[in-house]
Amino acid sequence: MTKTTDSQIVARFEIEHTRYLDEQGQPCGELPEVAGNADLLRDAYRTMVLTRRYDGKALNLQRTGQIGTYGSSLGQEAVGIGFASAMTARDVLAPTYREFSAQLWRGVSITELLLYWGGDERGSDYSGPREDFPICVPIATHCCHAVGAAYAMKLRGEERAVVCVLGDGASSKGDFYESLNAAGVWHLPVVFIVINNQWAISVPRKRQSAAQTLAQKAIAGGIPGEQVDGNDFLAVHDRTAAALSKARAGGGAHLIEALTYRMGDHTTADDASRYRDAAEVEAHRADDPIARLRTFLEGRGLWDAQAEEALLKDCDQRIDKALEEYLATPPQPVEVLFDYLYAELPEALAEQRQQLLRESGDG
Amino acid sequence: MTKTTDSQIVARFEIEHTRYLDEQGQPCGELPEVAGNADLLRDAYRTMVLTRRYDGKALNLQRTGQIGTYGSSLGQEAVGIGFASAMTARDVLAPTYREFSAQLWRGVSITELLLYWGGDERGSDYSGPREDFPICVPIATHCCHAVGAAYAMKLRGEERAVVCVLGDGASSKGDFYESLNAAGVWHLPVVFIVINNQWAISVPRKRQSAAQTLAQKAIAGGIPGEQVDGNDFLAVHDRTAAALSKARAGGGAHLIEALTYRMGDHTTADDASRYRDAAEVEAHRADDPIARLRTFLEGRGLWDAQAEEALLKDCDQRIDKALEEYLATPPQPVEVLFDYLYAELPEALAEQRQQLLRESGDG
Amino acid sequence: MAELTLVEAVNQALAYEMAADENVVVLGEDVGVNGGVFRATAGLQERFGAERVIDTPLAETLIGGVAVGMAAQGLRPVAEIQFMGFIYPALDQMLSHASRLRTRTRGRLTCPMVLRAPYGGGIHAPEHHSESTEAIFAHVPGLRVVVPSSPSRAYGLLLAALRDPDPVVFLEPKRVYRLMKQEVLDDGEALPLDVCFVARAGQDVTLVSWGAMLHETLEAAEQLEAQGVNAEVLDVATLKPLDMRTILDSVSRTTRCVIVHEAARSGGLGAEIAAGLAEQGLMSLMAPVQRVTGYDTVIPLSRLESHYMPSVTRIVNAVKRALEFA
Amino acid sequence: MAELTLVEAVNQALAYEMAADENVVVLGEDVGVNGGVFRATAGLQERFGAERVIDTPLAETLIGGVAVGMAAQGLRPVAEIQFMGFIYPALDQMLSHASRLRTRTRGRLTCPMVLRAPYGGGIHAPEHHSESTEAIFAHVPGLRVVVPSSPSRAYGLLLAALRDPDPVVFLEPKRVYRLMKQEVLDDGEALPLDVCFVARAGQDVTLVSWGAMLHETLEAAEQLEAQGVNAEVLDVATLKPLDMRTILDSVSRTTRCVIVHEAARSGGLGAEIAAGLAEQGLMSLMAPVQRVTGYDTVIPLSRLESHYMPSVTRIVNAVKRALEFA
Ligand SMILES: Cc1ncc(C[n+]2csc(CCOP(=O)(O)OP(=O)(O)O)c2C)c(N)n1
Ligand SMILES: Cc1ncc(C[n+]2csc(CCOP(=O)(O)OP(=O)(O)O)c2C)c(N)n1
Ligand SMILES: [Mg+2]
Ligand SMILES: [Mg+2]
Repeated sequence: MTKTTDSQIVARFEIEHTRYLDEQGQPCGELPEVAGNADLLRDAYRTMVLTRRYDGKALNLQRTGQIGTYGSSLGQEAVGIGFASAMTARDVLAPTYREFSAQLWRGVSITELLLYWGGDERGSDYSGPREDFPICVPIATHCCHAVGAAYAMKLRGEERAVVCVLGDGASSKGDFYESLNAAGVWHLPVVFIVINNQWAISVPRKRQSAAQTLAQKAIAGGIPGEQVDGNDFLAVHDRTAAALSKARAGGGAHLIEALTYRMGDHTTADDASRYRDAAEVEAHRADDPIARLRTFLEGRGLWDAQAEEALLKDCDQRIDKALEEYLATPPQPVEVLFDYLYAELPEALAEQRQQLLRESGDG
Repeated sequence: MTKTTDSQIVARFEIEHTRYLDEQGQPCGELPEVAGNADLLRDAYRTMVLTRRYDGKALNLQRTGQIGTYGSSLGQEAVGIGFASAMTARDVLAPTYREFSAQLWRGVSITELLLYWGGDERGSDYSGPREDFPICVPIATHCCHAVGAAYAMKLRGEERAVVCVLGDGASSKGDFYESLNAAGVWHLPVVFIVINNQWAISVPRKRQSAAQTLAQKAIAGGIPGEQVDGNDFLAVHDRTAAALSKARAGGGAHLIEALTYRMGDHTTADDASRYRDAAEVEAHRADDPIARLRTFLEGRGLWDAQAEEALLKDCDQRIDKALEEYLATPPQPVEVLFDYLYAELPEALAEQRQQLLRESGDG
Repeated sequence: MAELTLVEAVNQALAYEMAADENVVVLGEDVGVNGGVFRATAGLQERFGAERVIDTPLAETLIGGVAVGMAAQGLRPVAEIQFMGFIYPALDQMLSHASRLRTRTRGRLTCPMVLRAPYGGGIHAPEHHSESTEAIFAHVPGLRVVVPSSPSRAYGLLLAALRDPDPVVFLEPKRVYRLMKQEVLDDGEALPLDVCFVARAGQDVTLVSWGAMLHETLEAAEQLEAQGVNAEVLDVATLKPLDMRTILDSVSRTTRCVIVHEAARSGGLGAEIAAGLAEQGLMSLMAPVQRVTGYDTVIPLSRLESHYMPSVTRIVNAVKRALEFA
Repeated sequence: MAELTLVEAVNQALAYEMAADENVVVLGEDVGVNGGVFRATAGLQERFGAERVIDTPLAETLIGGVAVGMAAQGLRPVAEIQFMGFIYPALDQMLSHASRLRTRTRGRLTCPMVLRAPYGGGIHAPEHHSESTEAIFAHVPGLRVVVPSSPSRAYGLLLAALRDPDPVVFLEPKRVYRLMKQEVLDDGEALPLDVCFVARAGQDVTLVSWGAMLHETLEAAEQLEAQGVNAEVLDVATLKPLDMRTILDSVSRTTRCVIVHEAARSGGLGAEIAAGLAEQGLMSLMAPVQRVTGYDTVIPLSRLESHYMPSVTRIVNAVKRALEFA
């Protein structure tokens, strides 16, 4: 494929990758502003640890049949807490099923998470972030919601933004692309975080797309895209904060690909040993986002073994309390099937509702 | 949005634009091989002119109620003939509604085109290119078909490729992106031609996407993308030929954005004066793809007024003959509604078919 | 009071509600400067601005999903799909999200959106431009599906849809867009949703239809009247939830029922109506229910289209068979 | 002869046909090394190679559309959608293309593809994993919709689907995937499409069902037998085109009919069956038709799921009502 003549370059693009802390938690250059915010760093660390403790607990609860199918976020904690801590309460999150770290940070309660994964819709009636979207299971469909919500914010002249989180697998779906394109052309306050954890169930990143990076998907939508080390809390936070400030200030949409690794099975219904090498997983074990941040905090005198001990105790107490609350939650009345279907139950359904009440006794 | 530290560029991309003949039909540099192929150039020119004559005729037929809604390709003839002439008979075309130039080149008859636009399914039973896809009306859905067909070719080890043609509007649709991505990851022999005629009905190019070029959509799929001057037959042909040779030889997918202009209304159901300036259209009138090629041919002594006169006469004769054939085509029997629904009519439908035969008399 | 076509009535309802409620926004392909390919949104962008009357990129999944996101954030989006044949990419959003947002979040988030689309055949349109797949949407719990049959119904029902706190799929019979004119007072009065309208009172047989086919059905009723048959004609109007009560009441008086729709027969909404009769009206039925519908075939291109569409004669003949049954 | 579960029978049919016809290819998310999230394609990639057992990117529109393109080029693609709740993006391809390619081109191009998906509730799955929207596909002219209810039906019907020259949507009741084992001879013998099977002969009442619900229905029939009621149970198997003839024959003998499905009631396939009875079987019906179905609600998360699903008791009660009707 050689070319003979008159051609010119009409567009050029670059994808940047950012990290501030290396695998050992050592600064690899000048640090961002957030590195100086001790309170935030400690809070972030605490929620990352809480996430991981909760995660382990949830896996156990699934094994003992107390909740349903469950997907761990082991190894991805820095991404969720990184971007969530860059959001304001008035920003809106559009999450998928693996972002409970971010949900916890934003005030979704552990009890609510357990209710949801335990098969109870009340788990999506968040007492905390009332305007956040519920967990989106049909992959990438929520990208369009994020765009719509961001449109509403822009229309009303609000200084808010939407964060839409999705996976490497999700980045192959048309909904994602249509959303990127619309976010670009409408110049909306929305930031897409693509959590590239290298696997979409059994499909490895390289069989998901021939694109060298997932950040470059943004180019198709005419918006900036960049990569961050997703196991570096500082990098995720800093780049998201920058993207969000820009977005809230009318600077338009942005995409961040966060490189991380799914340490666990896809969900409890999955057995990753069928399709991936234990060695690959082991190789990633050394690069732990929580350990990285802890080393950094300890180096700055912001954390120590005592603090850790107290934290673990506190986490476990919170989790146990939430579990109790979860288990003590009285069942929903069966007619609730009808009661949130429409604002008011249409007359045509009144009889079915009666029938349900009659027959749920028969069951 | 300033960045502080440790970042590196992990990917770079460029979009190239190619043209060989300027608006005046003058070479603007070294010419490609096809410029030396007098027979091909003359054939291409002839089919471009035939397309335009047919186009004018079809508009008239629509006005007099002899065919239905119709979309002209005025001003885009170099794109269709450019890429079609780079295809072999064994390649497969997946066209939309505005690619009759390419269809004519590939052997779809004028009668067939008239039948289709006149509301008769037999118009899609091409006597010529038996494996080409029929015209695809639901925008961008055919991109997936092109990928599937290319997969089949690759699986069977055939040296063939698929050309999938779509518009600037279509480039916003998820189907297109999912197809690009799959074509990339499966390394398939498929070339996407995005005909950027600047308008998708009333939506101008810049409100379709914030992407600086449509060629860069390819980057999201990890395949090469480039731009050509779509009014330069030499550029379209040359770049498509290169992409197709590469594809047939196992080099994978490619995207070409052809820049041109939709001179007419979107279709006969449209009135473009409602949404675009006459001045804009006028400004494009000077840059006519047919005139450009003719000037070039004349300059090389390959064409003259006499040849033109003969050609026009020949075109009109062919069109008139096709029109006669079209008008003389006997109607389909009503039961044809059922006869191509399944390979064999399921028993469950036998009675409905009978009913149709009974009732179509009642009318 | 102006004489309006159905498409003008749609336009008037949109304009009324956009003026009354600043949360109403209109989005879709070509809805802006162009005013929609059928002119349903003509003049709206001029009057309410490009921020509230939004040309979208060519992407129907997006259109459905963006509307869901807007609605969750308190806007009242009215999304247009250019033709029903292109609505399917938006189905996922309507089924998986719009219809469920309230249920899933126990009322925390809601989805007050309208998805409008011109639908149906009979205008000799190109391939894929004549779809009537209302039954697909009518199967989805949590949705409303509404079909107007005349300018005044379009005005009143669309206003009701725009004010409804839940998602509505509003299907406009494009063959009727300019078929007739009616005086439509621009008074902002909505018509009730969830009820069938009696389009013509009668006692010998109940004809049930909606949208464009209501006109063939009414004409059939006229022809039958001349032959001494007094038909009641019901305009279903809200296809989901279905007001089976009104249909059953009518059939309990007339004892015979013919259902008319242009969608393919199997699994069309006519099936649900006939099923309702078989379940709850069996004892009043003196003759088999009949469906006069499109065939279970792909709707053909224009040349054969008229053979596919239910005709007045087909309806009249079906009624005669119903009446002759003993 | 091996004792197989339903999902193993699916696997066996796929393996048989892939060995017999090199044009058969399998594609979908995680169908390769992983063998599908339910193991329906386990071992196929090892045996037939990654070129014929294809992991796709996560994109359901693509999966549907790629299969159409492959089929048009002479392959026989078997596309898997991981769960029916994610099938909607592929509907456009099935409705606008797969079902019409033959009609549109007057037979020049055809679409011999199978779209497989696990479907239905009852396994306490996460949100969006329990869908039964077979009626949507059963409304589409030109498609076949097939649902097996047991391992042997799965083997025979899937082979038939794989060999069918037209597109088939093959919905596998995932609650039955491992519910039972049957001896299934790997003899490549297909079962007939387009016909209902008599799952149990009887004379007092006709019960009509398919897929997972057939098992509740059969159990209800057992219970009824103990109470002196002899029920005939039909397994619809091919939902489109619908073998109304067999259902009518049965009801003409039993005079009573109860239809059981887990999909939402309104516009479910039960409506079409009831409509067929109201049209063609009215005079044999001695009692109103009854539908025992999911409610017209969103299928709830696991905690309330059992209240949504038709139970044996609900079926038995419905049959009693049908029998008591006089
Ligand atoms: C539209 C759709 N298709 C398929 C699925 C089934 N599914 C659930 S998660 C998943 C993989 C997602 O991978 P990725 O986006 O990388 O997210 P991750 O699980 O790695 O966090 C699939 C295929 C789904 N939920 N939605
Ligand atoms: C999925 C879908 N949505 C909408 C339409 C209606 N429609 C037909 S052509 C068109 C614009 C297409 O623009 P473009 O892709 O640029 O092609 P062009 O008409 O310029 O050749 C639209 C919106 C359609 N055919 N299919
Ligand atoms: Mg992933
Ligand atoms: Mg265009």
